[in-house]
Amino acid sequence: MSAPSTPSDHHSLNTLDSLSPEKTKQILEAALLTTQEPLSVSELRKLFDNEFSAAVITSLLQDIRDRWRDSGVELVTVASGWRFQTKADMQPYLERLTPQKAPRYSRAVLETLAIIAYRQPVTRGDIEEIRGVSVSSSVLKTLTSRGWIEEVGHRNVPGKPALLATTAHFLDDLNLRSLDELPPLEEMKSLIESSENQHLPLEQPEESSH
Amino acid sequence: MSAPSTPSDHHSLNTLDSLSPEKTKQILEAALLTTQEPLSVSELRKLFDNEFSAAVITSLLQDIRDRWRDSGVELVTVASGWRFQTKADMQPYLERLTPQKAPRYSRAVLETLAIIAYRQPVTRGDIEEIRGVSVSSSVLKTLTSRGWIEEVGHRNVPGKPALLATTAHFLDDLNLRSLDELPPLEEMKSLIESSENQHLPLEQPEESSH
Amino acid sequence: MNGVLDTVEPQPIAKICGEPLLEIPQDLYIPPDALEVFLDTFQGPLDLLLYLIRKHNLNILDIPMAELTLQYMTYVEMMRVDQLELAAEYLLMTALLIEIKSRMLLPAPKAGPEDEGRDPRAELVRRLLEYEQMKKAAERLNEIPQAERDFSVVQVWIEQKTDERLPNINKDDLLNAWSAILARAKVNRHHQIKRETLSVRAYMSQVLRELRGRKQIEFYDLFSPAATVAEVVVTFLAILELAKELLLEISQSPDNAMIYVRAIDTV
Repeated sequence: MSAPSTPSDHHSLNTLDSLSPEKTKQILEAALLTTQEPLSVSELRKLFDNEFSAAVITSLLQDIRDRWRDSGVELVTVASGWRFQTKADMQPYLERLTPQKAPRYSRAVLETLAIIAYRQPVTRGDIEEIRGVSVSSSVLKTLTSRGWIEEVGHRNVPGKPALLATTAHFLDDLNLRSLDELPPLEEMKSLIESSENQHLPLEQPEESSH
Repeated sequence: MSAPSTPSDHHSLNTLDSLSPEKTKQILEAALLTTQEPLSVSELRKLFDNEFSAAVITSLLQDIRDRWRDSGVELVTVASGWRFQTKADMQPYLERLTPQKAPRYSRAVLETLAIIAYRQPVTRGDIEEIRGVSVSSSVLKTLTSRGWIEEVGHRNVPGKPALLATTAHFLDDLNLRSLDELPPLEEMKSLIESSENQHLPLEQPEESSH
Repeated sequence: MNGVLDTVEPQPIAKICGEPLLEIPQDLYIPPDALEVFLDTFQGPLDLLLYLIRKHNLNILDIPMAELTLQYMTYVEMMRVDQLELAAEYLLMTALLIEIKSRMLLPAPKAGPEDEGRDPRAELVRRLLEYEQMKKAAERLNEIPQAERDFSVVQVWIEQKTDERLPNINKDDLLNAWSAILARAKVNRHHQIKRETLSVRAYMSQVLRELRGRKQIEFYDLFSPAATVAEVVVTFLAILELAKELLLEISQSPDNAMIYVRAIDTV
């Protein structure tokens, strides 16, 4: 938001004598505010003809992030780099400006996405095997047109089915820096044991193990 | 199946009483930062269900504008409303992020310029004679508006066609001190002569007579 | 969407004869009126089976196969009308359950060492667990803040400078342009000569027009003082051509002073 003058800067910016640290931050801020796609540090270095090291840029970005802390907008790092985005508490107000709501996905879409995200790369057949139902083309189209999944190759089996994987854009849209940041898969309660322990399956809760 | 509950669903919108001026400005700022199109005051009022008057919104916008004054981005009013935009001095840096292909002149422009440079002063008809095709007005306009050619007189023939020549600005832009520094046309002497000769159809006129 | 599985406040999954149906009946029987809701509630037969096992502690070993099969077959009949694919999937699941049941009832064959401990339910259980894990993962995924839905990405207008970038050229560009003209001129030379010849013919017409209605005209008067060298030459060529074609006659006074041009009246 506003650019209050910051206390003296610790960064050594001797490389570009003419650019004050404040001006450098202004340029970084302007670049990040104008681009919808996240910008990586190496892209941001181009702003200054690569005359600042990645460490200097990162340190300046952290300053900017701190400076924006009390605003409705925040500077975050996602898979493809740094970007400004609104904080969640702004969304209810902003929604009043745009009549059409953001997409909310059906269970079929979400389950398909989860399988692709956690099991990638997978074929459509793999997804059908796990869900036990056929995957409609519209489900895959929804995810492809959102830019969340893409074909990354073909499995070398008859029919050469396409292998699907999630994209960096998917991680960006979910504020994630890598797939490692996805929620860990839960261990499911065993089905065999619980059913083996039950003699009267439809009536007795688990506690009544003989 | 109903849409899943999402984080944003849990935010209850503050009633206006609890909206501090600071929060109100944050919301205005977030709205203006996320839309490239200018937002009119009446649109911005929708953010608060029209509960603030246009005067209040305008006054808050002026506060925001002042707060951004020292930044690389400014809040401006244009015909259709308010928008954030980069200041002109950011442009040289931002351009480095998206290096556009250097624009190039068409062959017609370059050839016309070459003829004017080497054969000046020439009429449009002369250029057409040498190039063998008509010269579009846009070609001459391109060169005139660039400040590279100008009319230096009129040939004393029917129609009084304008005589075109290159300017001092043309020499400056090509880092030349005088026209003598243009590449010599030794090997093109024959062409110049032949094109001159083509003005004067001395070559075997019999050939053409039936 | 997860309302059926984790309802805090139970919501009716259907209304049957005005009575809200809060839960899927434990006896597996689903009234025909609720079938559409039923089908929307579950993603497929795997999902339904998982629900029955988890929610009602249905023993996978003791699934009442005869009843289940009968009812699945009823659904299949009804679904055949417009959801043939889904009907097939339920049918497949029924077949799978019956197969498992029948293998459980048969005395276990003398198993080879690698078959030891193999349970006919194992594969189904593995699939159910994998599906359940992905189902949970999908729910967790949906809780992650999502661009557009839960936050907006900032994008500010870039004010373009008014002066557009102009092409730069250098001396060599001019030289190359000349080379191109040269190359083309050579190709086009024949064509250009023809053009010029036509212009000679145009001047021939012009000379004839000037002679029209006059007995004779002084040679020099055929040349405009404003004429370029080219025009002079073309006019001269036009006169010669006219003479050659016997359309006019050129004569000179005996003192070598004046040259006259006269149209030859063919009439």
